[in-house]
Amino acid sequence: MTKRLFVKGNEAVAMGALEAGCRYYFGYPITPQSDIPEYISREMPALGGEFIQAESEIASINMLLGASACGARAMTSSSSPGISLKQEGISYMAGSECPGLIVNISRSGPGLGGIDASQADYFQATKGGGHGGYHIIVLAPASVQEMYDLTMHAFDLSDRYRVPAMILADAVIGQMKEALDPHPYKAPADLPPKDWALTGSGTREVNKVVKSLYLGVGELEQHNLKLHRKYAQMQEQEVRCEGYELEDAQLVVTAYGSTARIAHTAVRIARREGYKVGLLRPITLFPFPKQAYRDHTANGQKVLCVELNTGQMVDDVRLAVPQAEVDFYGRAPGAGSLPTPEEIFAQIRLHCEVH
Amino acid sequence: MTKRLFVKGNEAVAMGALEAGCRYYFGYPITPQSDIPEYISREMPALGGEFIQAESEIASINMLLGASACGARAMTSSSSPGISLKQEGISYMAGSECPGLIVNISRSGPGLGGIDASQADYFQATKGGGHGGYHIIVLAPASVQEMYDLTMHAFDLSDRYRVPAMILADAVIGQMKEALDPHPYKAPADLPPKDWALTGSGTREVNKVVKSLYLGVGELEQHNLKLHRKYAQMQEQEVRCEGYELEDAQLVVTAYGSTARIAHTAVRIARREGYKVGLLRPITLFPFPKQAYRDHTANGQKVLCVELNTGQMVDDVRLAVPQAEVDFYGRAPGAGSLPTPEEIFAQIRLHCEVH
Amino acid sequence: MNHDVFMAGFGGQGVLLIGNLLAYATILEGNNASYFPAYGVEKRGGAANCTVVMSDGAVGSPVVGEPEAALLMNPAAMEQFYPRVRKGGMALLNSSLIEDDGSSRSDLTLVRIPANEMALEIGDSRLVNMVMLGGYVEYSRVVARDALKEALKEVLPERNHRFLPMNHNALEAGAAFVREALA
Amino acid sequence: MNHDVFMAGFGGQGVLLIGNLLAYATILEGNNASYFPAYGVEKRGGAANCTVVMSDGAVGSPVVGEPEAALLMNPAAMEQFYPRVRKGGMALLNSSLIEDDGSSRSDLTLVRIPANEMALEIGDSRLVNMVMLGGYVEYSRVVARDALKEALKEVLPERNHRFLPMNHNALEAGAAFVREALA
Amino acid sequence: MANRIVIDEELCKGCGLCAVACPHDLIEMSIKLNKHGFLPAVISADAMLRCTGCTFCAQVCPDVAIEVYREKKA
Amino acid sequence: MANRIVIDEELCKGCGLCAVACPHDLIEMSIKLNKHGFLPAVISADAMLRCTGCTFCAQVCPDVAIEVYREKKA
Amino acid sequence: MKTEEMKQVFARPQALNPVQTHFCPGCQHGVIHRLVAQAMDAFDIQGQTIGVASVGCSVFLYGYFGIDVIEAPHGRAPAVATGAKRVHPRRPVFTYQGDGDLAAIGTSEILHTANRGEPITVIFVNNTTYGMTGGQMAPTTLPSQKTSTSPYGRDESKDGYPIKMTEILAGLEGTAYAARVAVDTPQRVIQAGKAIKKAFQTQVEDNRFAFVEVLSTCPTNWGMNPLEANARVAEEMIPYFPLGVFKDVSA
Amino acid sequence: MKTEEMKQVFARPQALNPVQTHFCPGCQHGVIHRLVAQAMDAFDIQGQTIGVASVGCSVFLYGYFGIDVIEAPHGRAPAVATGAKRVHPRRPVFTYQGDGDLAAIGTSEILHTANRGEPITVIFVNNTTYGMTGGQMAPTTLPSQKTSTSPYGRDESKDGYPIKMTEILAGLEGTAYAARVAVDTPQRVIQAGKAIKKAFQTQVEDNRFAFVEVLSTCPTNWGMNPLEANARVAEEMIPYFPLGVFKDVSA
Ligand SMILES: Cc1ncc(C[n+]2csc(CCOP(=O)(O)OP(=O)(O)O)c2C)c(N)n1
Ligand SMILES: Cc1ncc(C[n+]2csc(CCOP(=O)(O)OP(=O)(O)O)c2C)c(N)n1
Ligand code: SF4
Ligand code: SF4
Ligand code: SF4
Ligand code: SF4
Ligand code: SF4
Ligand code: SF4
Ligand SMILES: [Mg+2]
Ligand SMILES: [Mg+2]
Repeated sequence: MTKRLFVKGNEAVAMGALEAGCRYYFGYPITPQSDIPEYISREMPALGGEFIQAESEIASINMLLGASACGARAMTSSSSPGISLKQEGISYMAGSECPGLIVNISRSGPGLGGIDASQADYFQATKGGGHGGYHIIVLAPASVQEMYDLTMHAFDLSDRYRVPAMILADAVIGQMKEALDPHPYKAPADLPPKDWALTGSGTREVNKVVKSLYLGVGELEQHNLKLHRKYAQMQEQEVRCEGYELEDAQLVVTAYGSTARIAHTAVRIARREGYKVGLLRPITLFPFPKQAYRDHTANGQKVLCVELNTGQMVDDVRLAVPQAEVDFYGRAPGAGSLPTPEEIFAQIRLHCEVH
Repeated sequence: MTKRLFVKGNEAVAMGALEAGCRYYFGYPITPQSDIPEYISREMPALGGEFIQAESEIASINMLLGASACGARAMTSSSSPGISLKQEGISYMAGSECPGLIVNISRSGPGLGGIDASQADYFQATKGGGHGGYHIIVLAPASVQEMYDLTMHAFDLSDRYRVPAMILADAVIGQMKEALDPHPYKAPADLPPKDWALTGSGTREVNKVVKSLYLGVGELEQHNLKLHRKYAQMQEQEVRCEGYELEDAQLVVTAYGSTARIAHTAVRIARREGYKVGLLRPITLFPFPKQAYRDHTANGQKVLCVELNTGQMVDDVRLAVPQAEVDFYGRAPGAGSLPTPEEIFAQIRLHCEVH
Repeated sequence: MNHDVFMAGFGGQGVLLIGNLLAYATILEGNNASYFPAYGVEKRGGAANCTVVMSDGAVGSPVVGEPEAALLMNPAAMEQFYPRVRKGGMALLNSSLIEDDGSSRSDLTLVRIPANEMALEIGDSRLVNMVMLGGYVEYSRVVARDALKEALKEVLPERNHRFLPMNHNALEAGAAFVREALA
Repeated sequence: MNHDVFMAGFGGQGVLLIGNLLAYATILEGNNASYFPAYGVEKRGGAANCTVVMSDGAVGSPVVGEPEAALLMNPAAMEQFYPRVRKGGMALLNSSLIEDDGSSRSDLTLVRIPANEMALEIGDSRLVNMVMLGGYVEYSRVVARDALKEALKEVLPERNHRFLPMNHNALEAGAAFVREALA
Repeated sequence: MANRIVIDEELCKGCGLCAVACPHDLIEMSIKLNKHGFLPAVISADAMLRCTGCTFCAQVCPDVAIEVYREKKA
Repeated sequence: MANRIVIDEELCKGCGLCAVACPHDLIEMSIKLNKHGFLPAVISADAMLRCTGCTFCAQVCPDVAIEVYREKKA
Repeated sequence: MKTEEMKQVFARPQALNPVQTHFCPGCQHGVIHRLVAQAMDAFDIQGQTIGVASVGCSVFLYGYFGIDVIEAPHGRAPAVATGAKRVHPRRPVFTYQGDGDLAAIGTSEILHTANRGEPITVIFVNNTTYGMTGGQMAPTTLPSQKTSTSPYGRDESKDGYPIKMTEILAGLEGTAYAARVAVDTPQRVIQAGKAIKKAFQTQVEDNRFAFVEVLSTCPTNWGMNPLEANARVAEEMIPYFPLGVFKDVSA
Repeated sequence: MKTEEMKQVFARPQALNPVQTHFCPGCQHGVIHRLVAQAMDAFDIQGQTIGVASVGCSVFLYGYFGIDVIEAPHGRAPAVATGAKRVHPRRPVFTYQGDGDLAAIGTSEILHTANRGEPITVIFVNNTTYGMTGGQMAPTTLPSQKTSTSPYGRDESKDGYPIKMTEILAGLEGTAYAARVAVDTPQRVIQAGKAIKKAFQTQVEDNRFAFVEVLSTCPTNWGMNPLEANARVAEEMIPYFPLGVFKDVSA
């Protein structure tokens, strides 16, 4: 067994990325994610890769596009305002089917807001904050270990589908330290070769083009339908979530990332007090684990969705299970608005008693 | 009666804005909206206002922020990729409660995509494409006249709530020409004074600050809750939609903007053929006319949502009426994918027969 | 009153201008009309087409899948759009450039008009579009030719008003041709 | 085993370091722990606090509303966080700086430890944090002091290993003080 | 001198830049539309005799529609 | 000469820049923490007598903690 | 005499596909494309080169050059090229950008890419307007020039001054070669060809950043015929945008 | 002698609120704030001035100056200021920006604002690092300087060269005044005060664009005490970033 390390969530992302063979990092400083570029700037030279501190978030995402188009595993990371600036670039990457990893260690907004944790970028991440109706893969780690594991997984998914992937975490998961088992990366045997990637046309007959412009009648529609078929396929094959104490639960608490961690303790408290409550934690936010909600509300269970925002994922829950009673408990993000386990437990009690 | 003019949708936006007293325009060229800056660059000098062709979309939105913070009616316009670039700025405007008009004459994507009409920016517009979980007012004109009228209305709403407003149209509504009754602007008598606007502190004791940074414990949460109270108030007071042949309709077709125009003809055809079908057209996309859907599906009516995308507004419809049967017909945007009335009529027939 | 017409041709043939004129004239007569152009990324040359929808009520869709009438000004337009004309509708073909005799369809009113030759005869090859428009209006009666002439006056810059008579002649010639063809 | 502790003080008092140490030591012993710091925009000075949650199972929330134990190192921390300690829990107050005698609550175990004086006595005023940590571990028994020492060796850069004995002394002194206080 | 230019009339867009560039004024614009609707550049057999093969016409042609040949030196 | 500087000990963050800037080395750092936890700059009464009122200390003070006074010219 | 028996002294370059472009008649994007292709031929690098297309009338690069191409978002070609170059440090990478693209929205990217000394070649086509979107005012639009968004002529006091990118970039330490050329006369075309070749050489042989600004026409949006447009280059553009090599560290 | 009876020769400026700043000990943002306040006092414009804060350690402008303030997104202060100035053409408007803000993410905005000759004043604080976010490499970071993202020292060959904004902006026609100053000695502070005053004068009296770069310290992120940090300005920064007035059209 390799030694368990004790590292920050942000560092785990960086370690996972390097372990997964990412050799190109492009980023711009912003709290609370700067540990990622800092870690990578230290480690990358020895690995022979490239670390560029770009002049802006926009330059970063476009460097990523360029590196990705050339077939490299590459990444960028930022936090909410910086991610907003990348929306055009993300849309281009989605449109030109460039894989690549975008990390959002989300902070509170809108605007400059604050540097505390927030889950208010859920819509932006999952619905396509950029123009054009694309989607990207969105993974929501809830532990330092998952920061590492899901970063690797994100590269695999992204390469497999040629769809950009995002790690969506926040200041809690990014700044906390926990044990990490840094197991080695194994590439899935069935990853398709990147035969579309640019290398200089060499002696090939046909030059390779990475682009998102489609002007001929019907071309762009077909292209969009192709993208949407990939999304549907991911919905079939790539959904991940985790359950805790769900077997006999009458109330299903649901939350992702940092709030899932907090809710986990709240459920533990509630179980101790005899409440029949469990936790359903989506790990993939896009594709969204709709079926799991259907399964766990099939017998009239109620759902309580907890978010560190004013209500975003709850829409996807409601769309997944329109027949179920779905309630919401949220805190608008900002300094001091992280809910405590006790607070969520109080909500659980309320929902178990009232309903 | 003033003379009916025959103008482009884009020009009507420009005319409406100038008529509503907008004297500051900041923008960057992009098809299919460049008629707006072109019109304004011709007319503004005589009105003593300022037209700036900025170096980028990002500069434009930030000039808008600056002008708005100083109390001016001001605007920017662009199309999808350019609107993506403005997301950080829009989030800042939302966070610092700066009113102002953003026009999106949307085109097909993702990425560079094409210049044909698209409704695939619905999520971006209504859910907050930028970070931080804010909302902006989103109005969806469906005629040249509405391009004029709703532009004026957008300024009023934006000033009233100190929430940025967007006109969300597309290449169809922007490029088509129709009759326009250019009635004069009347400011609502009860518009609140802009006493928050910066003027140079003068002899005031306290300086005025327009900002979105809130670091104290609880401050940002309170600020966010305040913003959400405004959204709730708009939901109460500012919802607009239009019905057509809804009285005895058993199938409610719903669509906004360009597709609503097309659906209108489809419904006319269907009525001619004896189908009991009507059209519900949201005019405000945020706030969304939830109640209208509830009212018109109260007796088991079915809904068919038509969009020039792969399904966005339909989510809001489903969230509004979870008990109703809501179907979707969409075309992925691109050259040649604008649906025809005949095509939508075929869908209507299908839904009336099958269900 | 509900009418719609589709027009297509080369970039330089003035298709967009007559679409504009028709819609504007309709409005001048107190009815409603929409004009919707197809526009491309290319600035010069290429294809041009537009749709005009006219109604005494509200204009619904500014685009139509199967137009009631079509003005087709060159072979490319013919090939692409002729099949889409509504059953029972009407097609006006510029026979100066379109060799296809339209016989593939018998379910519509077909008029083949040698618009280029007629235009040249009137005095300017650029009047092809006016000839075609005159013909369409004669067929559809959707607007009075006087409304078209008024619209033309408003649309043309003052300095070009000396060309008005020639344009009127083209409208009339087109109308006369169609009148005769349908007689 | 499920424990959680909250620590707060001045920026310079080494609160974050002992939080790290405690969590790391827990992990070295094969259990799980999370360390969650509060971090501000200011680089120097200001307040610092962190939460450590320890468990032999999965660590749930890295934040706690009502910590089981609190290490409060200055008056500001006392004022803000003393009321939040869980009923039946424990508070370790640095009595060198905190005048408040903690008598406002009788529902928890309270130890007042003159950590600054003790640290100076051991030889370095900066050892306050180690004194406090030693005390907490003695109370909670959540990790062995040896694990702490091992963790410390890993955390301190090689060149500072000469300070290890002093740190050990501080841990032991804190532990002894609490042992006595609770005896 | 036996030099020669070859104008690809279907590539030519009739801009006339070559005609202006030719130091000997050898190129004219056709009065017959090509299949793209342009009036292409042409050179008469007569004019060709005076061509120096200087390549100026080809240098300025935006559509790379002109090739230039010179007599091989013996 | 009777010139005078006034150091606001609560604004001072003890950076020491003033001490370095004073051409006559008149300013020292206190050994007593102020309420923000800094060791502020101080000037002894003795040193004050040698102050030229040149304002150098104040010029470089990042915290604008120093005021300088000169004797009014008669 | 048959051409086969003659010596071809001017031929379509290898790297330029034998297809008709979508450019308007007389648009000098065509000449500049040819010169770029010729430079690739000169170093026999067509098979290795990666082109980065920008958004503007030259967006269809991939249709005209027989090379691999990435289409960059508007203004971001230098950043995209940076990503590509870092992955393929031994492949020649170039961007081809208009003045709207490079000197307006892409200001930051070009400046920092040059400043990093990124070993790429940048071809900058300055036609004093936004060609593709219909002739709006560009950062390079000349004083008093009328465009669709400066209908009364560019007013320097409010719209700013035509920006001289070559001069700015020549001032950066990362830039190894910076030149401004025109293609309005055969002689200048030949000069321009040399500069473009040199800009590729700077990358291929010296592994450094090179920049060539080419003054170009947009007859369509200038409202001129190709000959008038071409004449304007010498009459109005060159006086404001002086030609020359502004930096050449190898010189 | 009581101070009341004396002549005060150095006082806190009127426009500077009597509060403690959040700046680290020895951070020269404090000195620069004071000089800006003094310039406002000099023209008696505190009551009219609109300040535009940037994102960086100086974001809390509104807490320190007794003036109206807009907080701009990172790098966009010049664009925000442009919007404000067009609305209030007779109000003095200034931005206060760090080197990360102005010379990295905000490159395009500052360049085009200067180029437009926007009549605002820009105070640019160059401390060769991103102070607020914890000392990452900035575009102005010196060769070989170690930062949290250049742990082995800035490598010009990959990271680029420290960028000289004053020189670049001085080259633009829109710029009326451009100077670089330092505040590491009393004499230079006085010089810097004059430059900042002149930069306000350029706006207030000549209605033109003015720019002052101030070399400043970041002891915290440089890992130095305030005195070492201050010494580094003369030892390392000034040799690379020469002081002086690079442009003054009124001169
Ligand atoms: C983000 C974004 N903004 C604007 C546009 C619209 N647009 C397309 S091309 C272009 C500019 C073209 O001008 P230039 O770069 O000078 O190239 P030219 O066509 O003149 O060769 C613009 C603004 C876009 N596609 N994306
Ligand atoms: C879009 C965006 N990107 C990044 C950040 C994070 N950020 C905050 S301040 C700052 C830079 C500060 O450096 P500088 O401008 O040099 O100012 P200093 O703190 O050194 O005075 C950065 C990158 C942000 N707030 N917004
Ligand atoms: S090669 Fe020279 S001489 Fe011959 S046609 Fe061309 S320009 Fe004229
Ligand atoms: S320059 Fe080329 S395109 Fe223009 S006329 Fe001559 S051959 Fe034709
Ligand atoms: S005013 Fe001059 S002499 Fe007096 S203390 Fe300050 S620096 Fe020294
Ligand atoms: S310069 Fe100012 S802050 Fe620094 S020690 Fe002197 S008085 Fe204190
Ligand atoms: S619009 Fe202008 S730049 Fe574009 S192809 Fe035509 S002439 Fe060339
Ligand atoms: S971090 Fe640096 S720039 Fe920021 S306040 Fe501290 S010393 Fe000043
Ligand atoms: Mg251009
Ligand atoms: Mg800085």
